[in-house]
Amino acid sequence: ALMDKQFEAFRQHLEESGSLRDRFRAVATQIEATNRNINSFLLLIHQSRPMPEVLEKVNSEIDVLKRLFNQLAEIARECPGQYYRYHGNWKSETQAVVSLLAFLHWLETGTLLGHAEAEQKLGLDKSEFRIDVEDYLIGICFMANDLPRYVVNRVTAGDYDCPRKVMKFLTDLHAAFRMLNLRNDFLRKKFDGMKYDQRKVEEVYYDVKIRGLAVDGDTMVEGTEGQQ
Amino acid sequence: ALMDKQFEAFRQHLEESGSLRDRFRAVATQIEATNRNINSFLLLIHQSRPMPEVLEKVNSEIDVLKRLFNQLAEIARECPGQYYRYHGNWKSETQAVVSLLAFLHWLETGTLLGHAEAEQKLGLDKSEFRIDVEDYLIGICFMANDLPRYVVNRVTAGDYDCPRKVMKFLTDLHAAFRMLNLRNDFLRKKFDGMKYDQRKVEEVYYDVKIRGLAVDGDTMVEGTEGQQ
Amino acid sequence: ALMDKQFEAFRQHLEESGSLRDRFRAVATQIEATNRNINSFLLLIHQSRPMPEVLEKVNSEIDVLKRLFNQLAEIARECPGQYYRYHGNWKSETQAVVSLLAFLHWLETGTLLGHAEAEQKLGLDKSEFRIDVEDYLIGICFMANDLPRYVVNRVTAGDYDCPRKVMKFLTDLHAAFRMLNLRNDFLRKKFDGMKYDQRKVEEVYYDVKIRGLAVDGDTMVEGTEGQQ
Amino acid sequence: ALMDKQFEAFRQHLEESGSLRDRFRAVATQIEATNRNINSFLLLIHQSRPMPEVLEKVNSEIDVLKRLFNQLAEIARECPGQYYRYHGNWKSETQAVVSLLAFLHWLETGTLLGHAEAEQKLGLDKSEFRIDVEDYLIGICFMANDLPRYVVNRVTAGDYDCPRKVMKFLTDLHAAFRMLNLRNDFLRKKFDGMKYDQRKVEEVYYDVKIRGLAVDGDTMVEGTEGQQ
Amino acid sequence: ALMDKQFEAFRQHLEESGSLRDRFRAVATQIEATNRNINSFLLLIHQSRPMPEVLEKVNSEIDVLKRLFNQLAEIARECPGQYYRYHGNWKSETQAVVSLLAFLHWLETGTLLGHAEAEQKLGLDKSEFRIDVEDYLIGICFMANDLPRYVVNRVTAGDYDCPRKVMKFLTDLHAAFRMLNLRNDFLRKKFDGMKYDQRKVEEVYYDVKIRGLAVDGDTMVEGTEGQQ
Amino acid sequence: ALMDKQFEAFRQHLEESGSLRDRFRAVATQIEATNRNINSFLLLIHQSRPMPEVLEKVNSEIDVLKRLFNQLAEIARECPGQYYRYHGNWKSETQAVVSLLAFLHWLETGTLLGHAEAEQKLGLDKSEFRIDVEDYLIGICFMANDLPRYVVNRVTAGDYDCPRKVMKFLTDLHAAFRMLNLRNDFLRKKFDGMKYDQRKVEEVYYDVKIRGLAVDGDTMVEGTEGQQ
Amino acid sequence: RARTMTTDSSSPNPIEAAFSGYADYLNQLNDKRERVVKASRDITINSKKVIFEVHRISKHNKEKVLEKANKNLAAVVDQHISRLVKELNGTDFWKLRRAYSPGIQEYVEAATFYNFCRTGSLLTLDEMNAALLPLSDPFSKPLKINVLDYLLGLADLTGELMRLAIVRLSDGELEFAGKICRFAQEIHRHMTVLAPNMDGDTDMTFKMDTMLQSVMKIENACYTVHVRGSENIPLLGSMDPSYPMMLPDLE
Amino acid sequence: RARTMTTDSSSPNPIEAAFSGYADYLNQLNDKRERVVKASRDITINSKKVIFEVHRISKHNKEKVLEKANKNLAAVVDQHISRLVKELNGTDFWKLRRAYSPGIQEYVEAATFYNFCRTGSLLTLDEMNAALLPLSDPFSKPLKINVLDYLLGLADLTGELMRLAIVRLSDGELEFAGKICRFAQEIHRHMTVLAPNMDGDTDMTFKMDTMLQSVMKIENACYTVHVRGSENIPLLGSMDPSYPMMLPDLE
Ligand SMILES: [Mn+2]
Ligand SMILES: [Mn+2]
Repeated sequence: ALMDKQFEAFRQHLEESGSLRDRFRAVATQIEATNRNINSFLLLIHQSRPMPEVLEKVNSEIDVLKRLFNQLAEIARECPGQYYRYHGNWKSETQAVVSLLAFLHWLETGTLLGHAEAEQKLGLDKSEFRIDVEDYLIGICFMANDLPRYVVNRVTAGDYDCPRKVMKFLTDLHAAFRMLNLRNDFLRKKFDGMKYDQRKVEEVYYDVKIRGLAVDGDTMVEGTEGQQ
Repeated sequence: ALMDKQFEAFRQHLEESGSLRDRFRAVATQIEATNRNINSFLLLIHQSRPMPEVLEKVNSEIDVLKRLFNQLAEIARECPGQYYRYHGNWKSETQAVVSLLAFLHWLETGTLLGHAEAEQKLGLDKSEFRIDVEDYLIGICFMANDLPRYVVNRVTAGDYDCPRKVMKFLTDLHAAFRMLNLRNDFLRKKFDGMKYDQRKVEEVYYDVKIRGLAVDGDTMVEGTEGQQ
Repeated sequence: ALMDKQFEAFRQHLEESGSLRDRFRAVATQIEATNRNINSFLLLIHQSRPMPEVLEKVNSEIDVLKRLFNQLAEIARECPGQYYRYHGNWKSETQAVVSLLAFLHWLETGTLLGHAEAEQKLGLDKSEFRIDVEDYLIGICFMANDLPRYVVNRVTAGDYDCPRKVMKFLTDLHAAFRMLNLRNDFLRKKFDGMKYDQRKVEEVYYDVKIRGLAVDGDTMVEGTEGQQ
Repeated sequence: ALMDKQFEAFRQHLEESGSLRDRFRAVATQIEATNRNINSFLLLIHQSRPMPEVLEKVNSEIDVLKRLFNQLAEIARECPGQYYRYHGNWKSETQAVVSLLAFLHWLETGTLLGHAEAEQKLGLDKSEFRIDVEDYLIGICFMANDLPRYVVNRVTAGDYDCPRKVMKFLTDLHAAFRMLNLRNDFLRKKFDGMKYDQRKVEEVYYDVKIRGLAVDGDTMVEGTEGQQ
Repeated sequence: ALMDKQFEAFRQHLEESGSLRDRFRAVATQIEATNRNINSFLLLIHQSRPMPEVLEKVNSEIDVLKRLFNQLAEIARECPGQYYRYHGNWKSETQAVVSLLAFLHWLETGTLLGHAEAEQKLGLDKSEFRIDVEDYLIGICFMANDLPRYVVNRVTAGDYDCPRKVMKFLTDLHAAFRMLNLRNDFLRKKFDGMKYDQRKVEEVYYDVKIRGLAVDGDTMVEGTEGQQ
Repeated sequence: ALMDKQFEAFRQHLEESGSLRDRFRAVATQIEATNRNINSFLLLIHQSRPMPEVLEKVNSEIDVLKRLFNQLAEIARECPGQYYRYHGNWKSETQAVVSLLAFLHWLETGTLLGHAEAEQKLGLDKSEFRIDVEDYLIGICFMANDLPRYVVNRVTAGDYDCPRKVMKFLTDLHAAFRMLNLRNDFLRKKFDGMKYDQRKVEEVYYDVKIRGLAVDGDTMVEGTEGQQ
Repeated sequence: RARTMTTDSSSPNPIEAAFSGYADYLNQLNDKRERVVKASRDITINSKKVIFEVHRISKHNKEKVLEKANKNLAAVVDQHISRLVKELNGTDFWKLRRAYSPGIQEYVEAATFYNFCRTGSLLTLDEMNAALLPLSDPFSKPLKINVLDYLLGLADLTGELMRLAIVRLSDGELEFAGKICRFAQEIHRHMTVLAPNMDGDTDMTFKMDTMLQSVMKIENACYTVHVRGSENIPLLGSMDPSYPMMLPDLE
Repeated sequence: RARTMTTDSSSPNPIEAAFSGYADYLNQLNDKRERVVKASRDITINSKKVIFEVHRISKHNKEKVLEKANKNLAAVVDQHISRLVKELNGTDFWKLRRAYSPGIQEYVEAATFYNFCRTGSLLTLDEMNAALLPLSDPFSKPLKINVLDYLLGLADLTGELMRLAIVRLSDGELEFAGKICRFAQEIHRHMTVLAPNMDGDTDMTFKMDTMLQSVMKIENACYTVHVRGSENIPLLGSMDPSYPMMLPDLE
């Protein structure tokens, strides 16, 4: 009987936490679907479709994300102090969100999307529910992984200044990451991989430059450059 | 510069959380070592060494555990609301602790160690730092896994009443667990495995009974009781 | 644009099928929970609790199953001709249902539950929604897996005629299965495993017989019958 | 053109070897089906059906095996010296054949089927196509695995002399295997398992003996026979 | 005793096959070392060292290969008809040998080394021990992988006719391979990779041609040459 | 009791060695952090920052390395003759150190850093604690892996003589490595990979040369030089 | 071939009657499955041959190659897909899907590959199914390729497009390669959205990865040729500076 | 065999001098390692033979079997371990440990197995090392089996104990089997504490699992025999009811 009473309490406990988990997962699944939509619009960038057209499509989806993160925050309010208990349920989706937002932001401004800016874009700036710092950083690494492909396609489309700009951005980003004392974990692994992205972009820049295509005007021999 | 400032903040953040993780891990490592000691004493039970001798050895180690869990609790106080952020660092060690305490408790009392009792034995009853319910339940399952071996060795040592008692305990425990609505996770898997432990113990009971060794005295030949 | 239009159609198509799948899964999850309940009642059989009491409890759960299978059938009516598209969603749950019903039926009648009988018990006899033959057969194999444990516990409880009856049943069942030309698949694997169940039951029968406990009365000493 | 001619030859070569493989597999599949038939007849032995009836049924199937191995040999003649190139296609089926033949042979003669005898039974004694020695040995191990069940059922049926005979046979077989310096992993594993078959048979022998059921009539107290 | 005799024979059989394997491996290891030597001489080709000097060094190593393959053949003669039983022991080394011989042959003659020629160079033309066709084909693919590097270094050293010759060779080779209906996974994979070797060589050819460096002197506008 | 005593001694022994291991690891972790710092300075080289500025930053870090290796040596003195027992704890970090030092040395002198020179730079020349020869060699291979990226970035920055120098260095290095009889281990794998670095550098040299950018001034059109 | 085997002739095994029914059912099902699998294999082999043929396309032989491929594609339908139609006979489309799906996927791959080379656009599922309509007799449900198999076939198509693009680039057909690139990008882009909804097909995650690799290989190849073709050749003053792209003349 | 190969005879490769030194070093090291590996293999094979021999033990031949095993064990030391001692020559114990460790572990397994059968107790590491002392010349550091290899050998010992227990039980030696059981339990129990500290040896987790399996197999075997032997045999009134255990007479 004592055993039964105790297990009755366990049953309730497990049902509550199970139901929270289900609700978090349900929202996370929607976030993932929205991510897929945004991604399919951003892929148009690789096809050199006009930026405004792409951005317009994306922005309405970002409103969806905002709403969904607001839902996450609401559910989290029901279990104060247990953010990290359920964190695994939205972690990887959030990393993907950061990656997409940061790529968009870079396209628009040429700068790195800050952690606070990311939260703001998701309407979380006044919420207790924040984006975990490691999720933010991992998202940034994911974004860096996409840049080599972007550079290759831009050059094919005749934009010979793109490699230089991306190279500069990646160099700064890499330098910033080096300030962190990363432990031997997933983030470190992603960061270590960033050097391959750099290398690929450097090689594209090299290709463009040695062929006198680089925009900055100095050709390599005597420089009658710029021809594209 | 903005980037630098932001990354400087990240650096601090990551260093703090990294250092907390290290401290939790250090304690958890000691818990694991203590578990190993306790386990090595409990293994004497299988060799039919006198219980008091075993218990004495074990009890001083339980004091060590108490101290270590107190340390965990203290560190956790430094990061309020983040219990589940670091939970992964002591989870499996705690499950093992529960398993050992519950086995001991069963040896001493023949009853199931309750969740609150487990916390009390670890001096956590007044602490904010508790044992997660799922960890407790998983620990109980681990304990059940050890019972078939115990029964086998007890019978070899001539204790023919042990199978009946253990079978009764496992049947009750299994019934209690069935009250829980388990999700498709690790706990469910451990629980599903419990039926193999039951089966093995039932077979030992069968062996003892069919050979007229069972303590309740009824041999099988005359035994027309038992019939339902 | 044509491509866009076509893929938009696909998106709708896949969303509909995704939603059907979710609904099937939801019912299947409930079937699984009901199976767990029934199973927990049937476990009482192993503990030699009076059959009528057990059957009463089970029967109300079977009404639940009936209702759930009716729901499956209704959803299936929405996608005529696509039973096998979604079959994977309720397959293993249905096999478990068959296993439980067949065990019950055997307890009550000592005979094998037929395919049509199983469908009837679930109220599917007039439905278009049937139980797949392979699911039925696999369910029967699962049922056979549980018989050794049943026999062990019955003998422990003093029912010495049980091994003979179960052995006879398994022998007949095995012979019947051999009529099937099985492909190299899961059913074949389950069937191949049935021989271990036979072996275990044969060993229990042997134990009972060699100790002169078998109900048919012939002890082994005098027993020169059996000689072929 | 020379290059083309050579590559045309290669094309033919590769197509021929692919087709040989397919043909070997087709025969092997039929061997497996025949094995299943034979096995289902042999199961009657466990049910104590009269031996002559069983053997008659089996023998016609062995004629089928003969014909099938003859087909393997014929295909192999088309690719002289390449037995081991295609060996993997009939390996495990041949091991099962050896196991069945050896069991039959033991039933008929009480002795171990030799390697050459096995080949002879399959009509391979004059063929170039032989049974690989390791396949033969593995087949013998498989056969030993079936003996405990046979013994249990024979004793249940009242044949109290069977355990002694089987025990003797297994002891000799085990001793013979010990002469081999096994390096092959699978064969070694199968051989190690033979010890458990021996033990089970010994246990049955003990049961029979202790109850004075052994056919030679000597009770255990005086029993000094048994010495092999 | 008969059993003993037979098992004594098996023991010998297993020991012999184990020892054959060891001996094959020992020779294969030496083949690999010789391959490394030859390869290190061939690297001088990339450094534009005079061909005769290189060939002289290589030829003495080929004598070593001859001797080693002769050893393989001799060991194989001890186990007639079992080539494919032990084939795995020298397979990859032989592929590397083919690759080296074919490169040398191309340097000397500009043509593809045939299968029979390869066997002849290794002194196997009168042996029963042959080179497996698939090993030959894979070796040829390996050889193709080395050609782009060769072309780059030759052009750097001022040999502007090399790209055209290599391109022609690779085009013919690729066409020849296309005649095969490849099913073997590894061979197919190697063949698919050959396309990239072709492309790299084409790029160098383009570079040379567009700069008017091609040896035949014809500018591109009129250029109908390229045919060799 | 004797057994207990011995195992108690083992426990102490293993605890001591565990503590040594922890101390070695702690220093190795710091070495790794220092390596990361040095590496981040060396990356400036890729960005064509003035060498003296870079070297200055690096040198102070090398002092840190010196101190850390001195600590390793001190700990090693506590367990004489057991260098290789704990070697795994600093192995890969030391290889990275060698790689960095060798790159620096090559930048400053254009020559290969010798084994003894490396030890000297770390202040180990009078210590008993040396750098394992294989670690030195593996470090050199790592260094070679970084050269292609360096060459690409140098050429982008307008240094057209760099490819020739690096190519020469890599050719010499590769030739020197071929003098070693490498076993089938990690070092061999790294060495085998060096050819891809060579290939990439050769391709850059080719790019520079065919465009007449090579510093030696000879364009390819007139260029009948190149033949060496 | 059901065997009759009673445990004891005096007491017939009561389970047997039921099982002889199951045996018939399983035998017929297995035989049909076997035939469907064989038809599927033939569809696969012959569709692969069509793909091989289309790969032989070049500027000069386009019409001839496509005509032949078209004829062989029609033969796949007439000789092999028709067998499927007969076997499935308007039912069991889903029950036996796993038995014929590989063949249908390969057929989708071949047909869309052929069609892209002919028209530059995507052959739609409706068009494909319309072409299969005549195979079925008017009284039974016609065989329709389902969306899943169509999409799985399309996923493989990008691999063939990649091979085609690389060969066409070697042949100087830059514009065609660019078209292939955009076509593959679009398919990949659309599939990105659909992938996770495909009836829980676990292959799809893997196929998406392969698709992305293929698309990037096409992009990289186009990039290389573009960059190379855009180069200033300062040393070769004699060359016509307006000369736009050299590759076409390489052949 | 270091090859000399200059890139160009006129400009000698400056790196070469240094590398010829490394080549010598590596050649010598590799040769030595090769010899140590061979010695280790011989130690393994011959120790395994000793183990096989000890398994032949029974009540009747104990002295004879053990005597022979002892001689062969001594031969392993004299003929093969002595080669190790010569090669390692007081140094490189740890550098080349991986080359000889398998052999030493197997030797530990054999020696402790033999010793248990002879004395019923555990041969200690100190005793083993004392026995090896005479092999070394007095001027160099003597070869000592290290704690890790000793423990790894002990871990394998339980497998042999399991095989021995099962065969001895078949032979009716219940008391001996009980002794084996307790001995194996104790070793396993002690190892439980030490396992995670063994220089991060990842094998050990796996070996611990195998050990537990072995111990439980012994326990189960003892259990089966015990239960069987304790049975009341009501049907056989003629049997002496005080008859304690039947098995010994089975033989
Ligand atoms: Mn394809
Ligand atoms: Mn062993």
